[in-house]
Amino acid sequence: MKLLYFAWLRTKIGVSQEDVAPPAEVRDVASLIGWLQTRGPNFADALKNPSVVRVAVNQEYVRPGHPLAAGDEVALFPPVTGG
Amino acid sequence: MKLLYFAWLRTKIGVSQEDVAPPAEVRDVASLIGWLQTRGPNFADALKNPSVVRVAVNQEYVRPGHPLAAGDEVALFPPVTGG
Amino acid sequence: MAIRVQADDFDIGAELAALTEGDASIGGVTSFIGLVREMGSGPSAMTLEHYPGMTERQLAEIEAEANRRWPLQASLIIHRYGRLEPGDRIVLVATASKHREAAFESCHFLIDWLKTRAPFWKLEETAEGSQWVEAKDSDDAAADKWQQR
Amino acid sequence: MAIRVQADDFDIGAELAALTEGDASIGGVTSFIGLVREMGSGPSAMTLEHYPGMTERQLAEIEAEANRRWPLQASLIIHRYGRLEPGDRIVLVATASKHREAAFESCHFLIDWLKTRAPFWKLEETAEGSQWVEAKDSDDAAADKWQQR
Repeated sequence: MKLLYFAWLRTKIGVSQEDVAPPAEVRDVASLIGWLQTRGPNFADALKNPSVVRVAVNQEYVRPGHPLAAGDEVALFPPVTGG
Repeated sequence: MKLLYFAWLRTKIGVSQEDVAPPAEVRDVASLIGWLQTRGPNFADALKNPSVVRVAVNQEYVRPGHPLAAGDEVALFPPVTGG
Repeated sequence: MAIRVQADDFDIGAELAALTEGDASIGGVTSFIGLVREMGSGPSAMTLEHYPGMTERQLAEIEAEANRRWPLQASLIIHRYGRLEPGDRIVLVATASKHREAAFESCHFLIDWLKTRAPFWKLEETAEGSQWVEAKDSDDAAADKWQQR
Repeated sequence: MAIRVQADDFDIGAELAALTEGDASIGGVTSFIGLVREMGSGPSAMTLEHYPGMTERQLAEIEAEANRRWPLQASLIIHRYGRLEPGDRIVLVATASKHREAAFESCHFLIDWLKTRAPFWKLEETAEGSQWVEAKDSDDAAADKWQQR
């Protein structure tokens, strides 16, 4: 699974992308975020308030209950501020 | 008093502008139109339906009751279709 | 604030760049370009007649009203007259503001009011000869919605 | 329909002329240009980060939605990324239609939806260092009004 981080999520976590193999109990977006929070203080800090984290799976916006598959591209980022 | 005609009012009347000295009873826009209607079949035809005639006095839109003075510039034209 | 009534075409890029030049408080520019549409059967050119003097005065009044209603950093109206062909530009209306809502609403207001107040008349060249375009009720309705605010 | 995501600036006049080129059924073009605003105390540049791939996909979806909702002859979204300074153009949105109402509404819709859906993030250079711009509730409210239609 490919993870991408943008904007302040990227700067807080300290990497822009990585390949991960989450444990089997990570079946949806919400449980992915729960697992990521345990991966270190940088992750815990960046993801401490999941309600301000937007998630896209394969470049489409999804909700926390969205199921995940091994080959997915999952992006985490704050609310957008372009335009 | 200077009179100006535009668009189909101009083509029906056959002149684009003229200087006139209406009789003393012509005191407002409505009575001016009434007097103009008597000036010939071209005027009678062009002004037969005053409700579709727009009037500007000194380049500002006015209503039929608007009073007139000798030096006024009075324009008669159909509803505008620019833009 | 600027008004221009002219026979010549205008350069959209240059006009919009000049509108915001030197004012970095502007966050958004909305513009509307009106074009001569090809009507029904084949190309039909038109001639735009106007009332010199009153045109400029009415456009300036409409622009002043927009500036009273919205906080604008800049505004521009250019309207052409004379003979125009399908695809030719007729009018450019542009407004610049700190925020996009003001730019959108004021630009929309300007073109709606211009359509019912600026003394221009279109004479279309049709297969049956020249014909004066009739005013549209939809234009009155569009202008009226700004009265109710 | 066209989408472009690029670091380079764009030529408004050329883009808008190309949009209507060869289609004389177009009566009106509405466009919106977003600019980098100078904030509070003095000039502040910014860097726009985006999500390559998803950006193009989201912009294309937004544009397709506008084309479903309004009868458009043409539409265009150009959005820049990278470092930009006050007064620089960020975004151009333009829609062309037979009638001006459709052009105005669809252009307004595009920029409102883009503001809450296109994956761009602004990093501002301030006197206290770089700072990520926070999303505005007013942008959500502006986008929401198109949901209620």
